[in-house]
Amino acid sequence: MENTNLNNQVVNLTKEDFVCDQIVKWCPGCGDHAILKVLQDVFPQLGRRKEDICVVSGIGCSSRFPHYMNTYGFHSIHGRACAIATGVKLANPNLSVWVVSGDGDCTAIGGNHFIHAVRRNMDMNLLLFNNRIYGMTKGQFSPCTFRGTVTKTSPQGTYEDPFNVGELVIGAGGKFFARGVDVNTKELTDICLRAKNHDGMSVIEVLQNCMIFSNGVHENITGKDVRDDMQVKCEHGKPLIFGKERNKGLRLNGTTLEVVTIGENGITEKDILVHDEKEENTGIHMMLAHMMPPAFPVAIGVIRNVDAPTYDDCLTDVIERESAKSNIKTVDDLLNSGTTWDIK
Amino acid sequence: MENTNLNNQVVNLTKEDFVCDQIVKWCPGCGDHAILKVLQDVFPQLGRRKEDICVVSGIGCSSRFPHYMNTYGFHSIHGRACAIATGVKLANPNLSVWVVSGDGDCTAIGGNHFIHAVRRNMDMNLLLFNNRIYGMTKGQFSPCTFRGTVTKTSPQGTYEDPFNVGELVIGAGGKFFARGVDVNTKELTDICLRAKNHDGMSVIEVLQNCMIFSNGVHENITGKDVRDDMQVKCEHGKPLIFGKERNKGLRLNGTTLEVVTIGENGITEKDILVHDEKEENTGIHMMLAHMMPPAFPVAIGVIRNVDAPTYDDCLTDVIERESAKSNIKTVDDLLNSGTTWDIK
Amino acid sequence: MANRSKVVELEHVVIRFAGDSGDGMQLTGNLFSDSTALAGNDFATFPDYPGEIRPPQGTVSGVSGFQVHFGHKPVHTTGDLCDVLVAMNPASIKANMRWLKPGTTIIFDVDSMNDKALEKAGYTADPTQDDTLSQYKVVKAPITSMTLEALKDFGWDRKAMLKSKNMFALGIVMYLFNRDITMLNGYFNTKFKNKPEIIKANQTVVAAGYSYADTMEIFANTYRIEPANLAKGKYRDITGNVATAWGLMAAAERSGRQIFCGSYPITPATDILAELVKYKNLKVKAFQAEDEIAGICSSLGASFAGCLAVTTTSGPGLSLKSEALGLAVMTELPLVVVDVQRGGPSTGLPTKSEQSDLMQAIYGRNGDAPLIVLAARSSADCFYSAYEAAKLAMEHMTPVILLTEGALGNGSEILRIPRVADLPAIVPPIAKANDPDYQPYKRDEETLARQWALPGTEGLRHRISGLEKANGSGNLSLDPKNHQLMTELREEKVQRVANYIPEQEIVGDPNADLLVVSWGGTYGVVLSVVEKMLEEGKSVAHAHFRHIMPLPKNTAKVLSGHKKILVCENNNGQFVNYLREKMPDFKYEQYNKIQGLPFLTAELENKFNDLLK
Amino acid sequence: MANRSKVVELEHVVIRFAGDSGDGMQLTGNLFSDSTALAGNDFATFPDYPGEIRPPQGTVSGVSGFQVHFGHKPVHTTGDLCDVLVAMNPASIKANMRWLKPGTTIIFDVDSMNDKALEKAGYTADPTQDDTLSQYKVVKAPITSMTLEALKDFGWDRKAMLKSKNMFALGIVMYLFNRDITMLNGYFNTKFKNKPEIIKANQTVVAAGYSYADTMEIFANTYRIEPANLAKGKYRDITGNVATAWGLMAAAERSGRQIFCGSYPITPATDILAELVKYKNLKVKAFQAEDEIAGICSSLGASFAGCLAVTTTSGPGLSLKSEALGLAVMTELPLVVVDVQRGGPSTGLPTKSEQSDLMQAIYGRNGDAPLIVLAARSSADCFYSAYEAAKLAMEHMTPVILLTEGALGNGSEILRIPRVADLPAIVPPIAKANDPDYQPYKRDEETLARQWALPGTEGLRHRISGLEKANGSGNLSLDPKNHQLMTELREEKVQRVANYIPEQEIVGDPNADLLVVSWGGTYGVVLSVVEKMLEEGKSVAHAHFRHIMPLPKNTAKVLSGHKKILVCENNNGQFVNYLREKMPDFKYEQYNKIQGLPFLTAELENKFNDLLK
Ligand SMILES: Cc1ncc(C[n+]2csc(CCOP(=O)(O)OP(=O)(O)O)c2C)c(N)n1
Ligand SMILES: Cc1ncc(C[n+]2csc(CCOP(=O)(O)OP(=O)(O)O)c2C)c(N)n1
Ligand code: SF4
Ligand code: SF4
Ligand SMILES: [Mg+2]
Ligand SMILES: [Mg+2]
Repeated sequence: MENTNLNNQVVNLTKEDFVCDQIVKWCPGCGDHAILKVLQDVFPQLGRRKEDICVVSGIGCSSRFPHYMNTYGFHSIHGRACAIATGVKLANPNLSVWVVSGDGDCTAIGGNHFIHAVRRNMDMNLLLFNNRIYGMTKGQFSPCTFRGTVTKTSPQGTYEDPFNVGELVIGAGGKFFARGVDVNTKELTDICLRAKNHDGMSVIEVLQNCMIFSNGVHENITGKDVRDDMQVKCEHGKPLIFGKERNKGLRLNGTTLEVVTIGENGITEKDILVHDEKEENTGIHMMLAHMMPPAFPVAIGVIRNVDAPTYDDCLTDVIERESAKSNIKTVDDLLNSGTTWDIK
Repeated sequence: MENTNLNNQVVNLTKEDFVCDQIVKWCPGCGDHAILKVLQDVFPQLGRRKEDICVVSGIGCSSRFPHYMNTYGFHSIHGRACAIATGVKLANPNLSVWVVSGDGDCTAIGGNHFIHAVRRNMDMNLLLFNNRIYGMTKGQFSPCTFRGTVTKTSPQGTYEDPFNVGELVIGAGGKFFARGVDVNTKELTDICLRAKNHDGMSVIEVLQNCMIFSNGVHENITGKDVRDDMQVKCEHGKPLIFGKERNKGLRLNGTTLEVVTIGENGITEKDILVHDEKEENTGIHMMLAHMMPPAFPVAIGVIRNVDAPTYDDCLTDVIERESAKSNIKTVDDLLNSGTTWDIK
Repeated sequence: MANRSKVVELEHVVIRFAGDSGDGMQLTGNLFSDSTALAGNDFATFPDYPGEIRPPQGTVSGVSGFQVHFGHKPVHTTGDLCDVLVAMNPASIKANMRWLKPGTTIIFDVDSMNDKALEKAGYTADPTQDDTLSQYKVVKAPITSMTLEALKDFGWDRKAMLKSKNMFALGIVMYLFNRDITMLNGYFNTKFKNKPEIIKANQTVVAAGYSYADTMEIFANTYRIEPANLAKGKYRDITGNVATAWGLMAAAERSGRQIFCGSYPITPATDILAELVKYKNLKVKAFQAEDEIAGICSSLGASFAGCLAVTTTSGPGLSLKSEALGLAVMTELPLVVVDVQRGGPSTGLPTKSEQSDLMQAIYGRNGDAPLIVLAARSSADCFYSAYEAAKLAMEHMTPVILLTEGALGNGSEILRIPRVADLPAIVPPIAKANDPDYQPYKRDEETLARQWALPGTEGLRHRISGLEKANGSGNLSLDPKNHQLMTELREEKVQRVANYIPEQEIVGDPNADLLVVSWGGTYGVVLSVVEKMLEEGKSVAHAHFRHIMPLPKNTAKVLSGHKKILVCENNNGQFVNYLREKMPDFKYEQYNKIQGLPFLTAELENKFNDLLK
Repeated sequence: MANRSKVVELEHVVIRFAGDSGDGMQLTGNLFSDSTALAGNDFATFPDYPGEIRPPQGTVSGVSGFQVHFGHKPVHTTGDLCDVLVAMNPASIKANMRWLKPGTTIIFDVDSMNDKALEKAGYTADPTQDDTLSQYKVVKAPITSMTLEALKDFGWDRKAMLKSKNMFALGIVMYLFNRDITMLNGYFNTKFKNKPEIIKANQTVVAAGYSYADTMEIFANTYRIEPANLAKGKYRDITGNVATAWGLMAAAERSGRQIFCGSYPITPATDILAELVKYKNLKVKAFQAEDEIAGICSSLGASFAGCLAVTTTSGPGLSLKSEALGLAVMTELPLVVVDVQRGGPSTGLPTKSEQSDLMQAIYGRNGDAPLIVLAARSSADCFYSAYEAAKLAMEHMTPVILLTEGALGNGSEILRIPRVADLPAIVPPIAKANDPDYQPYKRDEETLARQWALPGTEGLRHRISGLEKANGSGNLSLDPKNHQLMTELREEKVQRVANYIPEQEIVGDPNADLLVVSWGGTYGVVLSVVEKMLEEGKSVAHAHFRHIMPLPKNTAKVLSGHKKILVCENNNGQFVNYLREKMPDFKYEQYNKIQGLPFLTAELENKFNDLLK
């Protein structure tokens, strides 16, 4: 949908077109800067006028995002980005709607709107900046903080397991889920473009580093020495192979996944699970989304990408169908319909 | 936890102990009546005094439940049962806390508290009466209503897919999920007792019939002629066999489940997937929860039952640990700690 | 069919049809009001459902009622005490004792009387035998048996035949009010199209009831209510909730904006959503959200994107919308919030009507967050109030809360059908593409409204937020002076709406000794009483407020010159407190009824007369 | 070390430490207040953080400040205009111009001055060279270079050494106020335990600063502030948010109830939660919920289960809690809601202080839903206000909203440490096991409170809900009269709290021409001005309200007998409107500052004098 332009004008934009005049106020070194650059790279590739893009966010460091994008933007209230964006999109389905949210904004206070937007398959693209902390309020744990983490509100360490965003999305009926890393800008750009091409709700979890309050929280995944062994890139139709030597892979053993080494115990590339992002059944995508170090690498890239009708298209269709078949064309018609009588 | 009694008294109660003096106001024929009977059967088997049980609900037909149980009860506001119950349980971990909620109460307005109670693994038992409709407000579609259903607020049929409660729970990190049918009271009783024995959050989805606004919505599962073919009973350690002739079964074929017939194409009982409710990995439980007619039977019974620390136990533990090791025993100690000075 | 009893002329009549939930009283009431329309009377109706979905049969809590108030004179209320009660079983009598007055005619199905029925109704003895009903005229009609008799040739089973009992009762009532029963045929023909047998049966039973009343001479006399002196035009019957939905749709059409309504079901507001979802044919976008917060937030998003945005709810839902309402105030976007008030606080009395969300509407947000508050005064007026709410929201770029009430929403009245083109024009301040002077918070000099720059429009890209921003540019601003300025501007913008609304009207002598003040759904009953007392030459006047925030410009003048001001409300004194605050130069007395029930004319009259002493 | 300049006695002093976010100004300020404590002065402090987490270095938005107001006389405020400003870079001067007054001493690190720094600060020219600062005494000290010099033998790298710049500045200030620098040793020893080198370095640099000031004779004179005449006892410095947490904990201990706090982080209230979570050792149950609604709902559940239940938030969070607050009113359960107010509406100015949630606290719920509203007046007073809020909630079985403000929460004051046993007893009406007369809604005759029957207790099983219920039995009830009764009882219960709170105090002549009214955090500044004017013999008095709903019984008396009543607030006039409503017999004037900043003494004084003319 989003690659057609309303007036069929040629749209030739560059990164600079999307840079805003506002001073970017994130901490130096914050992962958000990298993601901002990515979106400023992605937006010219949407094939849409700047006016046809709307960025919606809640509250949080991440949610400052709209102020820095030279499009229409709505920086709203904490947790409500998905609900507001739903209204924007339904009001004007021609807009390309991008939601930016933090792990707190999206999975704490905003959890309900998030799972419902996912369930309804609203045609929007959501970037969830997961720094596993409340950054803006200065470092309290979030629903994505790992068990045992000491934060301002968990001096003895947290005693609750975090959400796995991917599992939550798939559990809510999500059709598109991808995971990227703030500093892997090339990869993240690709993911965003894949999201744009997906009709329906696309959720991209970005592992984002908060320099100040959760610095290094993704280090066991993104660190230079570990990243090859701790990330497996999901590419549709390709075997899930990873590792510095590209000799490790994922195999489905009965009902569970396991990490195997190619060349050991008679394992060959053929034994490795081939990624199928189009698989309707949720089981295998859940398993992929679930993986965490140290036992497993983290799945990066598009994990799930399944087609389904979007809510906004359905609404448009019903409206067209109903308007075509009804005799009531105006409110005057309506007022005069049914039982009426005249007084003379 | 819940089978010990605080004062080690012998607790010998019967169904009648839990019947309240209030007139039951559900419609004649409503599935809620059957579930009420089930719980009045289950509660005497908890091994707890009536005083140690608390039933918490939100708003809806189903949420009238606490008024009909002769225990402590809190009939609260729409969608907040899980949040209120969390406070009740944390305040007094000795209580056996039962939450009763409707599909609207729990997955529409209450969705956020629901997924968070599940994630935290609060030691509570939740019964979600799923009639796939807002009963109390006279028949609007809920997040569990099937696509295309005509209701008061969907005269042209709904155009959104419902949540699958099991998938939502598992996606949120749920450790115990079971599914039962209102009228299968024996089975439901067993499920409730299993839930009671599970430490942590147990979610029981009860397929409940609303006589008035969604009558027959579960008919393709519970109908006399179809139920054997459309329900597969999940029993830990047993093969997932079903069907009137008990000759159908579920087989895992690569990454997906399939229905096979024992005796056809060389299939024997050995090929049938054996149910493992203790499997930590979420994939297979998702697939089981996901199944829907006509292609699949619906999984009934305890689908997932995995051990994990409960939030309330963890809190109790930290409190004990911290109080044991600290010198500050009173607020006076605290007031006088740190930097203080005397004025003479 | 002509009617042979003595005919008495009446000015107006209140009739209540009451029976068990399954007895079809809503249908009967609707049919009767249809014939009332054809008779040219003014009328208003009110359904009185039980709280439960299917309450126990035969009990008091299972009684379903439908009241029709009709008259030759303008009808301002759905009526209080009944002139006629149709009671299909003993429980229906018990449940409605509160609505009887000496002399009320009770048409009672004697066949329904038996020990079990009495017990279920909570009677220890037959009330028609002891002196329970001695003050009333009880007409005992064998409705059940006569219905069976009338249908005996249809070959139906008993259960099917009993479904027509209500038609027999209707026939009796048609006779009582000298109505031609053929008036009902139109309705039968539409409702039971393609079911000729049913039409036939209904007609048969109505006729049987009519003849029974006639032949048995059960009434000493019958009544005629002359046609009302209504303005010429085409009329319809409309409930407040439907009128609200249609008023909003009319405003959307007139302003050229699509309508978007994000709502979550809640009694008694659900019907507005249920009405709006029907009109996909008119491009109405109605979105049933996951909760009230998503309801208002999706609407605010839609407002940003250029829709006439609406969210509908009742008290508890309004509470949940508080935070997002603040965002609407801050982003200065148009938004109509309809609150169909019910009994509070908390879940309260969800099926009862009340006026107790006023203070929450005015003040229920963090910070200084002013917005427009309006209140509809009757079911039909919901149409115009909703229209005005939408007009003010869009033209002044601000959220508006429209207060209606359960009784208005569920009740119905006749509406003289307007032409949308005749309604006041609505001209939202939509920013022009590529306007070089566009600034998100630049304001209109007169209204102080900012412009509405719709996403998609070239050259108007901008970002809004709930943070404080600089007047004009709209950039985020921590500047202390700017915050004071913006706080004052937000207040002033709402206050200036007083320049765009009508002056406050007063009925009666502007210097009457007693000024009675009301707002919202108490309009009709207060006005009736005041009118009556004016006819009696009492020094009383009535000021009914539709515009609450801001108050009309001449409010102080209207309040001046009276010995006493009495504020009547169905709450614990909210408007009176608000007046004390905004119009501190006057002394107010208050009269508050908080019973989930409307004022009775008699109680008001007593109160007013007391104060005049 | 003794100090050789001429010593001048002062009554009180306001000093502000300002530097870049990384410059350690908060630490410096804290150290200075510690020494102020040892010097026996009364004092109050206020941190002034930048809005961003890590704002751009060297810019105005990156300036972090810490203000200390100390004196020989009682200190009521954190001070307005500064006597001394320590400025570690040009941006610190620019950012704080608003707080200077003619004659302010600016101690400035001249080494920080260079073109880049000027540009970042937004200066086009060196402000110490042109007449920008001509009204002030600028002391140019080479702080950076002298620090490096002092630490040269430590073998540290430059960056490490520069971290001690603030200690050099502190040394200068210690000299200026004739403080013995050994006073700081205690703090160094605790803070840097096991790091002797750091202690040594800090001591060295402080001493260097001190000697520099002494040797270079940079001040014409130095100051001494005599110890304050404080009541005997043990004291500590406490922020309002910590005091709130501790006050609640004290109430829990005194009442024998465990404390449960379900909250969601929000600026500026988060620190109360962050404080409570520390005290697992004291069995505090603090639960970080998924949102504000879960925060209050979990607390209400905990209240039902027998805890002293608390939820803490700021404006937007209070909005979200509206619906559940109604449930608390309806279930008549004790609950303390702390609202640390910030600039509104909506997200507003989250890091600024305001008093604009008052009306929402009083009225922000559907239905007639009265509850108790209290407001703390200073940081230390948060302890007592929180204690009283908890006492009233439990003893009267009702929710209580305690309003504090960002400035109180983050600011600190000295607290004379009370003994918990000396605080008023708290005796909640807990129902007795197996009480045959127990009824869920049976009420105490005096307070009208119902009893608290704790789950687990034998013989008291009962069910509560948000629906209306029969007085006494608590069974669900649709009875009209009962609803009126319960509505009135809920109101009356809150009104009767007036019998359990102190009478309203008045400072100054009870018949003064001008009565100044305030509430909340404006207490100190208003009182200071009134006290000053009283000394000047002006006819002025001050009534500061802690109890807002209900008002103290003698409120009308306090308001009587004045020519004018002026209500001063940091909002657009909320308390004044509330007074107009509740105390309609008086005329009120109002003075409102809505700038995210406290009143200045001078502006109040002008206003008061104007009104006295
Ligand atoms: C209703 C409401 N509750 C709480 C807050 C305070 N608050 C602002 S941002 C935030 C959390 C931000 O965390 P996240 O969404 O993860 O974003 P990040 O700052 O980490 O990017 C909170 C709790 C608020 N602004 N509004
Ligand atoms: C805040 C709020 N919003 C809406 C409602 C109206 N409401 C009451 S029950 C209900 C839905 C009930 O559906 P469900 O939870 O599925 O229960 P059921 O009646 O089907 O058992 C709704 C929307 C309410 N009471 N409060
Ligand atoms: S606090 Fe963390 S998330 Fe926020 S801007 Fe700074 S580094 Fe980024
Ligand atoms: S409406 Fe439906 S769910 Fe509610 S009581 Fe009746 S049958 Fe049961
Ligand atoms: Mg975060
Ligand atoms: Mg339901």
